[in-house]
Amino acid sequence: MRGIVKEFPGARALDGVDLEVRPGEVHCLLGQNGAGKSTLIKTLAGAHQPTAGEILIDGEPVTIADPVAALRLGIATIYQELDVVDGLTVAENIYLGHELASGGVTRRSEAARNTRRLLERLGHGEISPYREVGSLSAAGKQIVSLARALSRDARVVIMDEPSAVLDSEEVGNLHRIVRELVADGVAVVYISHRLEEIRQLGDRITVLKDGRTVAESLVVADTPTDELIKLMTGRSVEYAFPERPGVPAGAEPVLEVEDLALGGVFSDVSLTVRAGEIVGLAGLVGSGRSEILETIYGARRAASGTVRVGGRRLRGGVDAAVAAGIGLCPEERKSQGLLLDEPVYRNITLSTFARTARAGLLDEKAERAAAREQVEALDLRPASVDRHARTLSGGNQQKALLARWLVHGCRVLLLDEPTRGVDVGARAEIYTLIRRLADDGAAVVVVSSEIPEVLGLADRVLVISDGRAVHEGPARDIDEHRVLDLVMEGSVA
Amino acid sequence: ALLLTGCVSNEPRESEDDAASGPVAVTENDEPGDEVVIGFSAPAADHGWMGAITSAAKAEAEKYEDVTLQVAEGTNDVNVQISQIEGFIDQGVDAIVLLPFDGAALTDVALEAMEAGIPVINVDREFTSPFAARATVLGDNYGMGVSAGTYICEQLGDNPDAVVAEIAGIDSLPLTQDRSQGFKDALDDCGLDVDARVAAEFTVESGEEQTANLLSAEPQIDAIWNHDDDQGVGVLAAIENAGRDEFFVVGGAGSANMMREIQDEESVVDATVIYPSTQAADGVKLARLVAQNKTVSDLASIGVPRTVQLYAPVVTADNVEEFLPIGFES
Amino acid sequence: MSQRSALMGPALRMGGLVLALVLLVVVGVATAGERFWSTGNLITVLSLAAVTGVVSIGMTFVITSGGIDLSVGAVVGLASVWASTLSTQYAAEDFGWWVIPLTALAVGLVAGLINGLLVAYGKMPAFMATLAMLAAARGLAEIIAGRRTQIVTVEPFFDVFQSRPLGVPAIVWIFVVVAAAGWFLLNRTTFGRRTVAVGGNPEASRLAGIKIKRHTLYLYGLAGLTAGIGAVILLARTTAGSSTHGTLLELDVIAAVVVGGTLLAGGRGTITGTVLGVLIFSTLTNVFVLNNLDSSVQAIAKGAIIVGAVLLQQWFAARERVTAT
Amino acid sequence: MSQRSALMGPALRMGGLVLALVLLVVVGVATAGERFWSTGNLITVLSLAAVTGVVSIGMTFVITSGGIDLSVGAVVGLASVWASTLSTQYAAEDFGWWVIPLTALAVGLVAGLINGLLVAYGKMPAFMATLAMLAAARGLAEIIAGRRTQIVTVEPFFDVFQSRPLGVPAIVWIFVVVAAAGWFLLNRTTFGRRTVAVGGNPEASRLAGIKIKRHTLYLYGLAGLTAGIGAVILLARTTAGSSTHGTLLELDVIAAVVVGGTLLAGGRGTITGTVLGVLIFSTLTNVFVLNNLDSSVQAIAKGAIIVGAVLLQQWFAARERVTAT
Ligand SMILES: Nc1ncnc2c1ncn2[C@@H]1O[C@H](COP(=O)(O)OP(=O)(O)OP(=O)(O)O)[C@@H](O)[C@H]1O
Ligand SMILES: Nc1ncnc2c1ncn2[C@@H]1O[C@H](COP(=O)(O)OP(=O)(O)OP(=O)(O)O)[C@@H](O)[C@H]1O
Ligand SMILES: [Mg+2]
Ligand SMILES: [Mg+2]
Repeated sequence: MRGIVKEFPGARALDGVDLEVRPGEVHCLLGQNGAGKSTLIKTLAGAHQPTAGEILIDGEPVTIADPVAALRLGIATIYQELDVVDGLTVAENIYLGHELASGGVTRRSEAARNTRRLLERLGHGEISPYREVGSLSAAGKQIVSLARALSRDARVVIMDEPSAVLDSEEVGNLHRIVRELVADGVAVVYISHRLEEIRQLGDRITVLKDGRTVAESLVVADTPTDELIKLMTGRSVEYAFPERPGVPAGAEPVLEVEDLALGGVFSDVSLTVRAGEIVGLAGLVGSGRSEILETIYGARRAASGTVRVGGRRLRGGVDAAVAAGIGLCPEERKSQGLLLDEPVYRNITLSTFARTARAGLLDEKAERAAAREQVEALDLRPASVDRHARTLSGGNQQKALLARWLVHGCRVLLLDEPTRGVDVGARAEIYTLIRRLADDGAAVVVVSSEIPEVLGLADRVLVISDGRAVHEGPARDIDEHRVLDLVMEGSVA
Repeated sequence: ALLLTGCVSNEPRESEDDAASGPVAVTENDEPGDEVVIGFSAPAADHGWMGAITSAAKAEAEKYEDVTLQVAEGTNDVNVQISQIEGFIDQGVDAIVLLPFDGAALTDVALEAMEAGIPVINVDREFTSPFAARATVLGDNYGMGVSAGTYICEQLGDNPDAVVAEIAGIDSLPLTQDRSQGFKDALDDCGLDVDARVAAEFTVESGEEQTANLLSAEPQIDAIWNHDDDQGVGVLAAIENAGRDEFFVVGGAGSANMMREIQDEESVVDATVIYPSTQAADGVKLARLVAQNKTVSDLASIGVPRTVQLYAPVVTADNVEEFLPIGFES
Repeated sequence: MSQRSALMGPALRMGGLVLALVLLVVVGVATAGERFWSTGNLITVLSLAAVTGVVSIGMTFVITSGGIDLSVGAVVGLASVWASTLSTQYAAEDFGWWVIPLTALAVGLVAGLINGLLVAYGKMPAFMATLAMLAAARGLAEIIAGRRTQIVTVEPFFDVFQSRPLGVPAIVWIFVVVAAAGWFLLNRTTFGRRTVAVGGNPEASRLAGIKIKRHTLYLYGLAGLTAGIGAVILLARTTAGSSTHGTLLELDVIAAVVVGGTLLAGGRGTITGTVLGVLIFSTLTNVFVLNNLDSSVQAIAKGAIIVGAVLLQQWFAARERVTAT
Repeated sequence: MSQRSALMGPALRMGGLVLALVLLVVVGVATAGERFWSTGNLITVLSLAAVTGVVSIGMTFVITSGGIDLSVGAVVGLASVWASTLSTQYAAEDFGWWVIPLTALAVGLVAGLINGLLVAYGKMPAFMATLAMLAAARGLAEIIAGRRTQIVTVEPFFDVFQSRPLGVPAIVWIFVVVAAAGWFLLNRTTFGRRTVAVGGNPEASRLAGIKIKRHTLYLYGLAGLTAGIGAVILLARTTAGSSTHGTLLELDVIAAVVVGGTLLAGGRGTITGTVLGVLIFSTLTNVFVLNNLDSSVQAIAKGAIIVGAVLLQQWFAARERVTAT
């Protein structure tokens, strides 16, 4: 790809990008949120038409008019947004668009057989080809996307943040598949914000910044991480978790959860979070961590158990929780968090506009001011509060959600995968932010599938396995392997 | 076929309980005979006239202890109405009184009933096959238009530039077309024509809306014929809202309300053309006679006549007292 | 710049509608001249727009929130019948004319709240819940009215609602006031903000602490209330209550709201657009009648105009997006 | 277990509908006994269901894809009129009875394709595009028919469509065949699976290489085609074409499809559910008629039944979800 330019109404997402991918290599694409990675690969996949520039395959210039053309050229893509259809079965999703059919009639048993084989190759033989995809977890859907890309027998496989929704075990699985593909001579374009992944997997790296290529085809082994971060962000970022002073002994418990249970998902969950404390929930995908947060928040009706905030028992739904000072940053930003076609400031003030209003009359000036303050404090880019949330990159959307609860001024903050899909720079900022919040006296609960993140961020860790807490203790007394062991034991037991 | 014009009666009886029943013949025919089950089906009673049709039929059946009237839901869906008749055939009722939403569309199923030995009395909207009904009770839609046109000619005859407006009913019904045709033909006769025409939907609301637009469009009108007294309530409201009174209005169908307007000197309504809402009641009476093998009293011939076409008189201030009792409440 | 586009956006989006309306007016003047462009005729157009207009304001809220209300026409019928029964009229004679409008509003509100309960708490799709209400309200209205047209004889009621302050009929004033109140409610209050939020992303709104069920209940209540106001206007105009009042009104109302630019999927609503949409259809009918057009031709032209207006509006919306850069 | 739930799921989801139908049958037998449970009456119920049923199959596809078609009733009217004009009938006399059904199918198909063009390529909301078609098709039908009912006199046409193979009317067979074909098309072909995909996630479908515009075009064409078949059935039943045929059919059809369990939002459709929905409403009408019920009461009961069926279905769906975990 040479000199690719892509203009959206209102934004120049790509401004002359070069990318060269060779067969049999893992080519990593790095860049901050909004650098244009997804846009670039979408032009390659035929989902977008480039405004300028050319694409060469085997030296021949080609035009990729639509996704079909890309697939025909042997380019298969796993998109960043989950691209599966809930109402179809696993097998139907995998073969969507290239159904196994004779004369329009689907050959179901053959599709099922092939699907089973693909899923086994991915280490998920337990998923039935006939299962409706809507009933799978996010990770399960990601696996279906992966299987779909494999089913295409492509020469180039593009993966846009495939590991974001996976836990460490799944990520291992994914890496194995990528290596197999590469061994077969397939070229893999791999996008991720987890730099350690790039180290383990990548052969060469292209770095994008603000829609331009800033470094092309760096060899992974020769490039230190610090340099990569510098290339991406234009500055150096402290990429380690500094030691945190312990929570003062006398701190009041703010959030007390007792014997909480949700039918069929989790049971007997108890935890106490004191002011200024960060508690992490570690565990595998599907262990029920999101449900725990949502149940505490009142978004799901608990089968039994109590939740107290500041000693007062919480009854009722989400609105009661919000009124009591709890905030939740949900797992799926787009579907659960944002009003994509509303300006940023209205997203930020979504839970506070009624408070700034007088007698039901909105005070948009105050809303804008409050939003602008947070946008500046969090370095949200672009720094306009009137942009629609849809046009923000993932990391910036996450910041907008955090800003919502900062404006609200929460006593308890529940964060579900707060750094999913967020770039290194923003990630570090979000970590700092979470810690600053805790230092200011908030009680924070963090769920993350990246165990190092949980361990580094939290003061105390709960390991969740199959809907039960199998371990609780200070974060510094435990390491990643121990967590994985606990999880395994828990799920066997 | 024998064609009768006028009510099949000669001795008007003081109606004791039901004002809507009007003049009724009392004969030995009213003596109880064999028990008969009569199936009745008519379009949806979505306006006063059609409501009066059904309630008059029910009231008529009530009078006879030997009649059980089985009333199917009123429907404007010919498909449903056909299934109702199929249901009656299946049950084996003794006779069917059918006011079809669309005469042509129900001809086939009526034939089926006749072939199954169930006499069908066709009311108001005529079938397309003479074999589909044992007897037919018809209003006279074309004649209604003629009556209205003739009345307007009489009033305006000397003024060829007079502006005549027409407020029709549901335009997609054949009966509306018949009425308009009759109206046009009668006006032609005296050198007038329809200068403005709107179509309402037999509802008060549409009557008001269409009339408001019409009055706006025509700053000077001499006469208006409104096809239907139900929508007439809205027509009058629109006239009142517009503060206009330079014309006179002729109604249609003959509601009690419109007749009271005729009685009122102040009102713009001068006349209305009767379209009897007792047709189905006549149908029920005939159906009973057919099923019991009797004939209409005062007829020498054997058996109920094939066709009864009802009289469509013009009601004016002169004769309104006489007609008020048979006016239906819209 | 973004400030400017925030101001320009709606203006451009309205461009198509204004253009359509202007075109209609030009056609009206060209074909009917004085008869079209007279005060009397313009007042007729506005009076005819009043019922659809008032009900469309409530519908704008419901559609903005991602819902739909198919029952408004039937509720107008039911409210008009209930407010004109003999006993209501006796009560109005005894206590005052306000008994009649109050009854209509109450009936509309209660019917709307039942819709809201079914949608919000019964989790029924709005299409089905309000379709059920359509059937039920129509049936109930017929039973109450005994299929009769109920003529209102309470003179003081007409003294109020058929009056013409400043030469403009009271019902037109009602439309103006309801539209202004609707604009204010949608654009300047927390209620309006919640409506847009719920329509844009119900789950996100719920997780942000908005009581979406209660809000949905209120929204359908509001739509029912505007149907009640519509019934009052119809009573004033036709001097009668009838179970056939408001037949197929729902389609006209939805057409006006959507042509106006409110998204059927929810998340974006515009009262100005709705008012323009209502005026377009009302003017259209008027121009047709002034030209003595056949009702079948009218129907075809109406179909063509819906297509034209929506396409035009989309063209302007696309331009807006380009201009916003 | 997931195997089992994949099989159990639909069965349970149908549970509410089957239960509703059984309840209706019980009520029918209890109140009308022999008259209800006779072969003749059951055939009446099925014949009545045929038009709604056939059109509902096409509508199931459109709704599954996330669209809606309000024009089907008007298109039925237009197709019935066009297929019964004098010139069509002369042609049928000359060339053969098949000219009539062919004309009806062609008219339906073309009207559907125009809908599809407006929705897919004109990017109009389906609600508006098909509302416009509703008005236009009705108007055109009136003009063609000159507002007269057109009687079909081509005997061979009736020889075919009024025949009763195996004692069951041909139109019932048509319904059965269309339903079976629809089931096969939706569940066993790429066309059907793509329809679900387009409804469930249009963007993902596009990225998977489905030409969603073309597919949408076909879907509305299919709905138009079933409207054409509906017109043929009506012609056979009524022996006449009329511009009033199919009035308000769209509401019955949509109600049947949605009560059957197809999601209005798209992404899930069930032909079995649609057929059950159609049968429920058809049986309902029949039971009402047999019991001599007042039509206003019927309307109220219909509203209540819609609410009941949807709530029941939701209850079963909730149970299914619990069973699936
Ligand atoms: N449809 C669109 N319309 C307007 N702007 C867009 C659109 N899609 C993307 N953009 C803009 O293009 C730029 C690049 O976005 P892109 O999604 O490619 O970033 P990315 O590198 O993939 O970020 P992330 O790491 O968060 O996924 C961003 O500034 C974004 O706001
Ligand atoms: N809507 C639902 N209905 C039924 N079961 C569900 C639903 N959502 C989730 N589950 C089940 O609940 C369990 C836990 O869900 P989930 O995957 O959200 O857990 P998690 O630990 O938060 O994982 P993740 O890291 O993916 O968020 C899984 O078994 C999942 O299948
Ligand atoms: Mg991206
Ligand atoms: Mg989770």
